[in-house]
Amino acid sequence: MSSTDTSMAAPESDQALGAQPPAEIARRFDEVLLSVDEISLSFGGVKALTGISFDIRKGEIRAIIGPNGAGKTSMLNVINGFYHPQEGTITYQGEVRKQMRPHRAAKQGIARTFQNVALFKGMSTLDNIMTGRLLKMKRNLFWQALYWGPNLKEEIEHREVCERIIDFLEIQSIRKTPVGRLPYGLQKRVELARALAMEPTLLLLDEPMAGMNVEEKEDMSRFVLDVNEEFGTTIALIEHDMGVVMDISDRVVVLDYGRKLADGTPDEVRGNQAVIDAYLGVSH
Amino acid sequence: MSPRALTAWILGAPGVILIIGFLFQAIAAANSSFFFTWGYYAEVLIAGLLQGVMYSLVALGFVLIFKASGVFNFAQGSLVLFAALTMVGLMEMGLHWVLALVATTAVLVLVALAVERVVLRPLVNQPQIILFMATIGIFYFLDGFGQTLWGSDVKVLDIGIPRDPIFILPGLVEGGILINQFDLYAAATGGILVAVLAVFFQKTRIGRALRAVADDHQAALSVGIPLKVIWAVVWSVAGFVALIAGIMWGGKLGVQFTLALIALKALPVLILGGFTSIPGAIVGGLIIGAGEQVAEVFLGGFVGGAIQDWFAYMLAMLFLLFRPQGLFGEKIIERV
Amino acid sequence: MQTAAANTAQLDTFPKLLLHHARTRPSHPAVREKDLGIWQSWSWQESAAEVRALACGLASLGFARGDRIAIIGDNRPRLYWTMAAAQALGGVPVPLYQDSPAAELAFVIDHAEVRFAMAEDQEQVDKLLELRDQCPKLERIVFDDIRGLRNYHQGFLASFDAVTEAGRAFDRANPEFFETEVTKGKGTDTSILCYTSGTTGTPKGVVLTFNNVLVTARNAAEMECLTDKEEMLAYLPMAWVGDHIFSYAQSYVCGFCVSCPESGATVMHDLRELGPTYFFAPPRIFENILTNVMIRMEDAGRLKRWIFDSFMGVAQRSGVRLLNGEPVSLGDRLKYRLGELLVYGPLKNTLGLSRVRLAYTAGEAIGPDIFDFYRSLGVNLKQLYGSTEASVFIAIQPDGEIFADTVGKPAPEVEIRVAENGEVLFRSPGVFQEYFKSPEATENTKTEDGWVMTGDAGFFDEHGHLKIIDRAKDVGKLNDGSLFAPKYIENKLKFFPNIKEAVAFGDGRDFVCAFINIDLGALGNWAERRNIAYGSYQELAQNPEIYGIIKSHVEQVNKDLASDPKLSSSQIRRFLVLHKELDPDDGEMTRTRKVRRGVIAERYDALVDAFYSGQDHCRIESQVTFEDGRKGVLSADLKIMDAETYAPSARVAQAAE
Amino acid sequence: MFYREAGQFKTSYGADQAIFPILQDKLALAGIMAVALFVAPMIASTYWLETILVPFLVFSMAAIGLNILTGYCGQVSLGTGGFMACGAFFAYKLTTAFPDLHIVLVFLLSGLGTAMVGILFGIPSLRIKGFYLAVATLAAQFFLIWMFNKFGWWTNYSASGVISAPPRSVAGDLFITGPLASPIVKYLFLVVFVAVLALIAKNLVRSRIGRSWMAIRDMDIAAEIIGIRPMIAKLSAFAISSFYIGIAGALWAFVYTGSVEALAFEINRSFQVLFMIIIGGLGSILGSFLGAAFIVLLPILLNNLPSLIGVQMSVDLIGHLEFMIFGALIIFFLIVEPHGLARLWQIGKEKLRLWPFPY
Repeated sequence: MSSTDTSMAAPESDQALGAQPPAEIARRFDEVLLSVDEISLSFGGVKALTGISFDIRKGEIRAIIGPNGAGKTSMLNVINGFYHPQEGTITYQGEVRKQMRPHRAAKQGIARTFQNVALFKGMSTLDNIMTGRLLKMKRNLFWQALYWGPNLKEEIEHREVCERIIDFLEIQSIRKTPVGRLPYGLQKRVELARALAMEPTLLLLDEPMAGMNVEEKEDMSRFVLDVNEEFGTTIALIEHDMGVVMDISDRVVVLDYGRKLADGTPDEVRGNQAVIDAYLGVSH
Repeated sequence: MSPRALTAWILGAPGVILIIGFLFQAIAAANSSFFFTWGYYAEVLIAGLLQGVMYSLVALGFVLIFKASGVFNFAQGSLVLFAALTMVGLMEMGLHWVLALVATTAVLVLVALAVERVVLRPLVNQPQIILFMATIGIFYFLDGFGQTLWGSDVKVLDIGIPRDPIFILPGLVEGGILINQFDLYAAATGGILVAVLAVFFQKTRIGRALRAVADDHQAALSVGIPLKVIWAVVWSVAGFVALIAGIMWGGKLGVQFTLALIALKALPVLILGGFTSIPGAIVGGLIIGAGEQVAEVFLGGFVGGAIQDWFAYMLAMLFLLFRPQGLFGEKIIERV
Repeated sequence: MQTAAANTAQLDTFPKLLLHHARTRPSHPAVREKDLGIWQSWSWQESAAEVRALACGLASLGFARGDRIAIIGDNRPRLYWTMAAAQALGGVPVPLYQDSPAAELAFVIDHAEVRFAMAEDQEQVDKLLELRDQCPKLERIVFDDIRGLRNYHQGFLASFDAVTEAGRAFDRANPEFFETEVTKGKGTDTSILCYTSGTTGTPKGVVLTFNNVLVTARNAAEMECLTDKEEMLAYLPMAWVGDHIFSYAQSYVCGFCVSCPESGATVMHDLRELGPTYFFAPPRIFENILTNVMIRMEDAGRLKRWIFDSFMGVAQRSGVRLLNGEPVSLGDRLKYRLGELLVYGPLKNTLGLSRVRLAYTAGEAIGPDIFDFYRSLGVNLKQLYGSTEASVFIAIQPDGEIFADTVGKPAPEVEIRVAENGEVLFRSPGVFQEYFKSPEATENTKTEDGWVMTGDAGFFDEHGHLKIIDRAKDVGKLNDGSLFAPKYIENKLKFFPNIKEAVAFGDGRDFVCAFINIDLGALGNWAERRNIAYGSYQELAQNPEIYGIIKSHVEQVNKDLASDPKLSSSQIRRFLVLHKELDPDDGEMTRTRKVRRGVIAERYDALVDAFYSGQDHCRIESQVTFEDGRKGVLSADLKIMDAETYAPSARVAQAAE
Repeated sequence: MFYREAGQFKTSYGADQAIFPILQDKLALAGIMAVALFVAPMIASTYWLETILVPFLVFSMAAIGLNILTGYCGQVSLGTGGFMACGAFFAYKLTTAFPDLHIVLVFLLSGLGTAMVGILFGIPSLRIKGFYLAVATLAAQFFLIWMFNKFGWWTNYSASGVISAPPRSVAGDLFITGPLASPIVKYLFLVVFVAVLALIAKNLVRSRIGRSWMAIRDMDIAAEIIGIRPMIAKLSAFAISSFYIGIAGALWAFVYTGSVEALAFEINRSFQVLFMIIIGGLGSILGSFLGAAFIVLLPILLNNLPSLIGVQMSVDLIGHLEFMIFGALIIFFLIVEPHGLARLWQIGKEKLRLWPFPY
């Protein structure tokens, strides 16, 4: 992490150029962005989630961890409206909701990536990222058919946004490559780019570092932190690599067999006996 | 099928038939031009069901191939035509029908081997739509090939099945119910065929491998039978089923190029019954056959007739809107 | 020809030229940068506005006449503007090598008494923060790219945008300020402080005035008839004087557009897109491109290979002659035309060289094969000889007089003479003022009457062309008294695509020996095609088959040397292939990739001893620096091989002239 | 080999997003258009115009339509023939009911009408996928043909069930339908009309709506999660696809054949168009043209081949052989390049751009 050097000689503050409020030493988050209350979900009698409650606060990086089959992905699916829980409520930005289609969630600023990359294989990197802008594009069919004029202007506006994201995630060289041809690590990055293009309030990342080597994981961790820092995006992520989770997340919720085991800062979770027990036998 | 579902079918099917009957009776009461008697209704229904068995025969070929290889085999129809043409051709050359049957089966095995070698193997791992298109290619090829070999005149295929209509249950309904004997034989043959297939799938090693392959290609490989063998076998079996269907349909309509198009009739049966279910093909066939016949006879008049052309499709489509996985398909839980 | 028009006496500084272009060709593109997927362009007018805002911003931060501003980063329009903005205020830009570690930067920043620094991004800012303790005079750091710097809250840090913002406000408050400051500038003012990396010792700051840079740049531009239509790709380090002349000075003199690539990694791709008309590259880049072409062609189909090979043959026969305007038979002309359609045209196009009107190479000797390859394709590649102390141009090959082994005739207004000891001296309007704060060094290099010692040994050949053989101080003697010019030998070795670097030893010895670095690109590909597995450079380097190949190259060089009476005793008797690549990070090369012979001789003295004590292998341990800055130890057992030498003869074929 | 791209750099996103960003491609297209507009009418015989060029253009239009649905949005349809019939009969009813309506407007309106029908039959796509959907679209095919065949109203109670296009002109006496229409005028009208509509299709597929179709095609779940509404995307694809197919049907009946009965649009027509997009290339406007050209030319070639090589055959036999060869060629093509002619073209172009390098 880029910690600023505090041993620096005190600057003369004659000019306020580039001066910003002093950095907070510890990150604190108060405003709740999303909370789930007593969520239960089952498929034909098989319980996937049982009475789960926790919250995600604005601006934080929230990790959801747990052994395989703990219900982590189901939890994300519930949050972005893909699964409909039988019981419980979800409060997002102060609004209580019960049922929602995923595209509604997208409209409200929830974006996500998938455990197994879910890119549009027949399209280029740029087009994939542009799909993330679809919700923000407004020109009607007539202008689209004409293409030139207002529609082109709109295309270019959004292209610029996408280009900044491409620049941000350092994928310039694959801009026009069909995503099907990219190696796995890059596909994950393109998927993150597509989610970022939606300018989400809440970003859900489902195992963003699965199947990556150490170097790629470092890159991805840096990007996740940068996204959180540069855009102030709230991030909820599922990850198996405990090292990464402990390093980058502000708070961690632990699930096991569809139930919540623990919830707290990485340090608190690390010391929790229930968590240690759950992970015993799970080799890492 | 679970016992509960079975009960539902046993009670439900006659229930639906009765309800429709009462509905018609009510219409007939209100509208003098609408003709309805229960005997007539039963006659139409039975004719439809027997017709349905014939549909099932063709649908069966589709299901076999789809189950084992995921290929939507559009060529099944032309396989039926080709089989019938070959059979007739051989019989015209003087062969007894049993010998002709055996020889035609051999020819169809050759076709199956050729299809596997020339078409399927080079296209392995291609998307389904491509394989589907390839079977349309086979459709055209076989269509042309069969007619090039045997000519395109309408031919009579007669292996001695009696065709006289008979009347049954004269005591129950006035005048009895008219049934085409040929259809009865055809239905019986269909029944036997299904039984044979069931034994084949349950008892033989290759049959079990075929079932395994339907679930999972990897699993099939672990059974120890190469995929290409499985494909050749399943296409051969489908060819044999096509031959039986060809004999039946050919016997009924005469052998001519329109025979290839009866495959189109089997399609709604498929979507109704599910692409992968053999019982689905049978039940679907019966529903489509009966529904189509009843609709044509009793309702067709309202809209100018000949609604057989599309009724089956509409029925299947409407059905799908409520049950997208078909009658016997599993409900799919989508995962991400 | 617009260039001459700009040459009025009033336009004696870059800021004045900038304002002149903004007036005379306001919408003509001045600078471009591949960024966010397209070539973002700024016209001269827009450029001038940016420079104006930046200058005012810097002034509002307290940047004053005579101050120096360090510039560090990749080639970016904003960094070029910083040069002009500083000059507009009467300040002096000090461009620095972007890949230098903080320690190296600290020396220069401290020595040049830099008050301001313009850094490209977080990486450079971090370095500057690290060295700030050692450079008390460094007051302000401005950065271009804010990425990752949002949480840097030190008051002395400011973003480029914030500075120009403040500058615009300042400009509104003091509308006369900028013009007044620009008018104050004179041709005799210092224009730039260029630190030479120096093959030995600490870097020296070369002071150049506007007159030095402008007159030299202008003379060369006039000689080559450059116009404002040229396209130039600025991809070489900004701290190098060549980039300053080609991408900055000549652009301002002629008014042509300079384009900056997206990143170091995309230069070749950007080159292809841009298709420059005016191009400079050091020999190693031309060499890399050629190696690349050959490697890619290896994988082509039979027919394509045949077409390529046969037309390259045609090009070899007649391409250079056509370019030189020599007579060529009609048949060959037609064949060459066909070749242009089928091979040369597409080839130049995929390389991005199809629009090149003028290309220079300099800095080191270029292999005659490589040189002729480009010329035979129809690329007007020329050699030039220059130095920081001369504001680059000393000698240029004039059109129609191109030879692979000379560096041409004196550039306009340049006088050259060769001293008795063989050292080349020159005098020109571009001669530098002094070494900053090093009067002693200045005295040692520049005579009272303005002659500058280049430190290179050379002579004029029969055509009146200058031929450089080596650094004067490196030219030594073998024990039998004959001449030993290590670089000359090394260059001959390096002309083989399989050899990346070579270091020759022999001064004060009985015979010549050499270290070789193989080219991993070329030989790695060779190994792959022969299914030779290798895990690392070290492993491939010690492969016996590789040794065989290198041996044949060494012997080829020996044959060549045998033909030259002066150098025939310099034939290489023994050689070895080094287990690691020579690396600037280990101090074995300069940042401009020249070998530091002294350092190498010291580090690998065991190997040198082994040469002369007749051993046939030697164990060596050496320290290496990895890319992330960690250090490690590499050890290896190196094989030493003897090479065939030849009797002196004049018979061996020389390249046809 | 012919590409000289060095120096063709883009300084704006507009230029970067052009349909043909490379100058040489632009020139080639201009050349093709010039030949189509000026050279072809001068040198092509009536036979060429009437049996090759005109049907080629009409089929191209239908193929573009189906490609939008199947190639871009991933919804397999076997109902193309039915939708073409819609266009034809709608156009017939419109011209006969409103004789003053301009013929181009008639075509566009019948396209719109077909789009409505398309939406109706697209509704099942919201619930069912893949082959189930393909079979369900057959319902449209059979139902529509039956309807046009069965009800005399559609043919204005013509005894034979055949509709004949009344004479209409684009402007002045430039008749494109009816007995007065000259092949050249028909051809030129079609070139312009199809080119404009193809351009619109290209614009659509590279805009927002096109990207939402492709997203649905490639991964519908992910598409929904980034905010695409499957219903809108799928139904709009059905609508626009049917719009093009409907116009193609109207052109078929009015400009190409002049008179037509419902049976001309039976299931084989659906397959024919499907072949075009598969062989031409799914998800490619260019592929639609290439596929149409291939399928139009192939039978003509097969028909003429025996006489060309001097073999006498009965018409029947030629017909059967044609079927066989056609089928075999389809399979051959699928094996050689499952992504169609458009992909072959793309690969060839890539090779030319890299020439003399292999990669």
